[in-house]
Amino acid sequence: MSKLKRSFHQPLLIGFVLMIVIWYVLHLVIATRTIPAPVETFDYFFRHLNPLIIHMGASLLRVLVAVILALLIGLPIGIAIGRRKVLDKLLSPLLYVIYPIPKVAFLPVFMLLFGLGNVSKVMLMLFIIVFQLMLSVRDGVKDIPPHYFKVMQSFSAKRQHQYRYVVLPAILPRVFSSLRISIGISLATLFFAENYATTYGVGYFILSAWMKMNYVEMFSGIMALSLLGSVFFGFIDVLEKKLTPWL
Amino acid sequence: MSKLKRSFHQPLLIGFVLMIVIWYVLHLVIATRTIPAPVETFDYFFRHLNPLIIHMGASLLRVLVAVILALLIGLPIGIAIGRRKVLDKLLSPLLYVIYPIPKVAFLPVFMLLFGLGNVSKVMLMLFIIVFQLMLSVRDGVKDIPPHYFKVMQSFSAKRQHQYRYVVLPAILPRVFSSLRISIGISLATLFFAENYATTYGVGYFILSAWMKMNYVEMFSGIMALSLLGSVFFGFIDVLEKKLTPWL
Amino acid sequence: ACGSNNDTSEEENNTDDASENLSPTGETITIGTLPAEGSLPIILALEKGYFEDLGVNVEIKTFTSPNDRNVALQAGELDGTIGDVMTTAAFVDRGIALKITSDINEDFKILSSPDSGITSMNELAGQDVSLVPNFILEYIMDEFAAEGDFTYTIVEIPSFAGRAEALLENQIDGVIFTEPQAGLLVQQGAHLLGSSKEAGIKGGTLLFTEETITDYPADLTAFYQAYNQAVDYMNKTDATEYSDILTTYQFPEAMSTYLNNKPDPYEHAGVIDEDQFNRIIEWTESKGQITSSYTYDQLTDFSFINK
Amino acid sequence: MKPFITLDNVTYQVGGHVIFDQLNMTLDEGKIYAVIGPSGVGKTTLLHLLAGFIKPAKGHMTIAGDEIRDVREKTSFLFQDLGLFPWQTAAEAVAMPLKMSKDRSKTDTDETVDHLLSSLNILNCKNYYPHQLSGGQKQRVALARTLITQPDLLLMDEPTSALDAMTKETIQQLFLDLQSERLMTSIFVTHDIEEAVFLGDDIIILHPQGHCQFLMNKEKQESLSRETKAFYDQCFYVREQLKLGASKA
Amino acid sequence: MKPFITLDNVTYQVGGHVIFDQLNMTLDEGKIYAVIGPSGVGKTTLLHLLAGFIKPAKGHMTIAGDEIRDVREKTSFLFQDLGLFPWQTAAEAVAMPLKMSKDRSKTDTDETVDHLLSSLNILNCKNYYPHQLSGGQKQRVALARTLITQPDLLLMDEPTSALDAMTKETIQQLFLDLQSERLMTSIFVTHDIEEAVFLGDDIIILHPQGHCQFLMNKEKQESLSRETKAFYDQCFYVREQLKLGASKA
Ligand SMILES: Nc1ncnc2c1ncn2[C@@H]1O[C@H](COP(=O)(O)OP(=O)(O)OP(=O)(O)O)[C@@H](O)[C@H]1O
Ligand SMILES: Nc1ncnc2c1ncn2[C@@H]1O[C@H](COP(=O)(O)OP(=O)(O)OP(=O)(O)O)[C@@H](O)[C@H]1O
Ligand SMILES: [Mg+2]
Ligand SMILES: [Mg+2]
Repeated sequence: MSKLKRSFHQPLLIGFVLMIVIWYVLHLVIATRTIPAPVETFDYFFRHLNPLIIHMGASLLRVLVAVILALLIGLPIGIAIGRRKVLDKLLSPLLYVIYPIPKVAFLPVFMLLFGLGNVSKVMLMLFIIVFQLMLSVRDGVKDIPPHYFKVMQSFSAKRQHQYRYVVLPAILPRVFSSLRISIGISLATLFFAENYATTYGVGYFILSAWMKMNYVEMFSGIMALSLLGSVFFGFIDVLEKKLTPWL
Repeated sequence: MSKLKRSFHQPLLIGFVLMIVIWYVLHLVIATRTIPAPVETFDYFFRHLNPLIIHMGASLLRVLVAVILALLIGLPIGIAIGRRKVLDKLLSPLLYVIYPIPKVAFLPVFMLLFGLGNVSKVMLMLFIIVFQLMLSVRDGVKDIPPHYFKVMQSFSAKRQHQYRYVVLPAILPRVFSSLRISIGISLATLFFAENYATTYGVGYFILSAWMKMNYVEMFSGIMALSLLGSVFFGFIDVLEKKLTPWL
Repeated sequence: ACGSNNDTSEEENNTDDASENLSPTGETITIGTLPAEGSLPIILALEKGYFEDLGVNVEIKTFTSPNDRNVALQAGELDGTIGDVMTTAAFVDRGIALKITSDINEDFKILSSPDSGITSMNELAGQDVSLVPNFILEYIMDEFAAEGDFTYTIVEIPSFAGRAEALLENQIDGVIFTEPQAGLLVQQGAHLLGSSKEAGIKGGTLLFTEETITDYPADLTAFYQAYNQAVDYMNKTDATEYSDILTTYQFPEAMSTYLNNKPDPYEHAGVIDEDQFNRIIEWTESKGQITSSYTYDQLTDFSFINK
Repeated sequence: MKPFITLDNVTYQVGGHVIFDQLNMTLDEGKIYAVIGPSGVGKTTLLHLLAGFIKPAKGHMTIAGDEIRDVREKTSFLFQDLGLFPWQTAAEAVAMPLKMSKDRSKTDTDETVDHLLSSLNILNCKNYYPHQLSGGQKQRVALARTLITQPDLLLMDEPTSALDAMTKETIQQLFLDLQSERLMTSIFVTHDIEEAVFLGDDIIILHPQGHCQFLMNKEKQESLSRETKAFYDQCFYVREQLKLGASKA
Repeated sequence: MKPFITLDNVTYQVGGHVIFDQLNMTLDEGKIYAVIGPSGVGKTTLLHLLAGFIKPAKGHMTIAGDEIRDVREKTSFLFQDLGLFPWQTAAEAVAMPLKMSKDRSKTDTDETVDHLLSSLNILNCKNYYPHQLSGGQKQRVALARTLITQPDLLLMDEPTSALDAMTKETIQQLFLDLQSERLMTSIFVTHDIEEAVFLGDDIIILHPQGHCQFLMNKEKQESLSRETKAFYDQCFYVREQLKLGASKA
């Protein structure tokens, strides 16, 4: 556990220190009110730690639910498309057509179908990340050396065994990679998902600070978001190390 | 060329037909003004083909420039991080911290630095996609069997040769895969990049239709965007087939 | 006298008196607009060439949300914009020197959702009203609430379309919108409960940076001349005649109809009276948007419209 | 002995390159066949045809009377390039076919695996991933994975190419033991003429242009000892036949 | 002959497993060394140490008087698992070392490549990607890639394991021709005792626990013919030594 902890916290620290350095340099060089000083922001951050933690919790939950749902939906569909030529021929073009559509434009539809509450926010995020996940998983499955399937065929392996012994382990590194991207996107998406009918969430916090033109507040929100992201990413790095021991 | 053309147009057609079917079903089932009938939208689309083509052209150019810049920046940095342990230790955490930040929140800084014109729009898109590209490329480079580098080492290959003969071809499929994602994201991002100080671009078109609550117009904009996306994707598919003949 | 004053357009307003002996510099003045009724005179003055005729070089940057406009203003990309008193105060409070130079033609409507059964303002008591807090929308709603002595719940939905759809789908009870959206919503079954104009609430303004005001006074005077010409043009002309301009600036088609059926005419650029101004400033301060109070003189300069 | 496998006018080509042109062959049940021939002649391809991985362009192939349509459950295959998965340790790789085929208890599976690994002398590597194994260890892991189930047809593509002389002999013996325990037909490719003579009941020489020659392995029928003159005479004979084929081509 | 390579008390271990414990060795310039030994004993590891891919935990290693610090430019290596890149055709793979080392003209490069491919009898596969090549063809492509430059030290890990007897002999001859043309020292691993005896000036037997034994290959000094009794006697002798080592372990 302590080893696990170490490998987890140290890079986080490096990331933050570097970010603060860059931030400070930008603050000095650009010298605009829209980039407040790091110290000032930290001060604000720690003085408002309490509400911020609640905001982070709310966002964390939303992102977590969206990501888990995206995995549950995107993984099997992506795998199916990658494995079966027919599905690839049919669904890949559909994905290509749907993928670039800005899902935010469907906010009205989401609101209509899922109300104004958490469901519609989660669904919005889900819709934003799930197609990306499908595409990555599909590409990952297509990259598996065909030879591996021949080996499984030689054991007359049933479909589920092919998935269990080849497809899943083979795409695992890819899944982690695209999980990082999905999480990054969903966190950035909070900015849109949490901008209606809620008063909780880091996205809301940043947005309302932005509208109030309170940049110190906005940057402490952004810090909170980064913190959330790094924790997610750190967790995924650890998980990846654990689950792909052969690499 | 005719073979090239065939492999290109057919799936596009499938994608569109499927999309229209789904759209029609949603239109019928949800029965809301916010999802207009496909026929009606097509009618509008073709009647307004002329302005739409100009909007598409403007967006195409912006996305193209952003994607090319993202490649020029993200590819070398991603490769460097993937190859050099020190850089990985230093920059990966920074990426983790920066990646989830909603770049749209920095619009003031972008406007300040790059004005209201195309430069700031392209920079915004660039900033949104470049980190994702770096992360994917990094992951791709890390996935290259270490054995390949030993082979190159056995030839006392210089750094540039390692890149030329191993790294680039090895990550090519990944680069295509994440190029698709980048393009998807930048197209969706047009929605935010083209909502100030411009009257051209599909993003602007959709957004202004949205504000006018003209859903037929909005959906024809979305159709234009999808069309743009599919053309991009189809092009990438063809390019991928050409450039990775060993797969 | 203005050297380049060779206009042969609308005679009636050809008040060539321009007390200053300065002529417009012709430097580009960048103005931010929103697809709202208040921007129309500026857009028409540009498109009809009134600015050019008077030798003022106006460039319009269109924004789809007030937020983006604010961002551009902070980035120093705009010399002036349409906005409101509280926005001006908030900017000044954050160290960006601006002044209100006139009002704008603007009318906010309070609407209730089709199935809510709410047909009068007071029925909004205790109901969910969607608006963007801290700005003019909340102020106007607060004024109505104070008038009717009721309270309401805010459901924050910044996106125009999100708010509109939430209303039409009865997910919220009330909403506050300007034209042209308000008219569209009424067409679709929303109930009209009140209008800021009728209630005499005025918060919308045109504002310019301090720099523009000191450096280009003649340009601003000419700007308002052209603005008023455009208002006259609008009052005289059937909107269908300039519908292509409306389309270019992404106004919905219903805008023409609205303009033609509008009971009262558009007004020349005018002032925000001091009383109204102070009420808004007080409200803004109570919302924590500004840290200190500002006086009428600090934030306004109506000298350019007093021809 | 009854015929187990028949090839009837089998034609196969890949990338415009005809590998077999009207190949005919009958193989008996329970026998061991050694396939030898120059590199690139199509030995691997022949095995893949028999396994059902690829389909002939023309002609018919039957195993136990049934047309080969798909991969048979009772055929086991050892790939020339092994096909070990980077994510499976030696023990996991060998246990996989057992886990897939039936519900054995875990301890039963573990015991069977351990037993086979130790007869192949690689029990000490059981928890190694492929990249931690030496070439010969990898080959033995792949071999164990092929042998762990009880097939009636065993197809092996150069099963001992990466093994030293001593290990090779151990494994040849293990193979002969298995062959006598189980009723199975085995076909293996080898480049080692002595191995072909030592193990094969019949030797199939594949010549270029898909011409194929059967040699009854007299030596094998008489004695299993490598130490006789007859054994080396037979090796010499096979060698001559190979050379002859090459020079004719 | 002067010493070219020296190993001085070299210790190497991987994953807690000691492979060499204080190994000492001196190899002369211009000679051919054959390394044999049981699977997993550390033959590949020894070659990797000599190539400079891995560093010993203790001890010193020099080549031509210089401590081995990194991979030397004039060392060529053939990997046991070949290490062909899926994205290079045979011709591209073989041309790569030439393209990297100097600015030859394209036609010059192409000619050199074609010539080598045809002496290895794989010119017909020059535009094939690895997955289109048979096992032995792949091995020959990798071999060609190793031989195309002009090294002073050639390290080859089982260069002929996937080749049939005839092809193997062709390549052995090619190798001897190259060796006499160039002044180079060659060390190769093989499981084929006859190959070791035929090619090696000296034979190095690696025994378990990293114990290593040098055999002067008398036969090689006397005659190159495989057809003599002395040749087979020598093979038999090497075999006995191998067995002895295995039984002692
Ligand atoms: N996809 C392909 N495209 C073109 N030619 C191919 C393809 N696959 C295999 N071949 C060719 O088919 C021939 C037979 O290959 P095969 O692997 O069966 O040979 P082999 O007898 O097993 O040789 P080895 O002893 O070297 O393993 C080879 O010449 C090879 O180049
Ligand atoms: N990363 C590793 N972790 C643990 N053990 C390893 C690792 N890499 C190699 N080994 C062990 O080192 C030993 C020597 O391996 P090496 O590849 O040198 O053997 P070899 O003599 O070439 O065998 P072969 O003839 O089978 O190729 C083997 O027993 C192998 O299991
Ligand atoms: Mg083969
Ligand atoms: Mg080895």
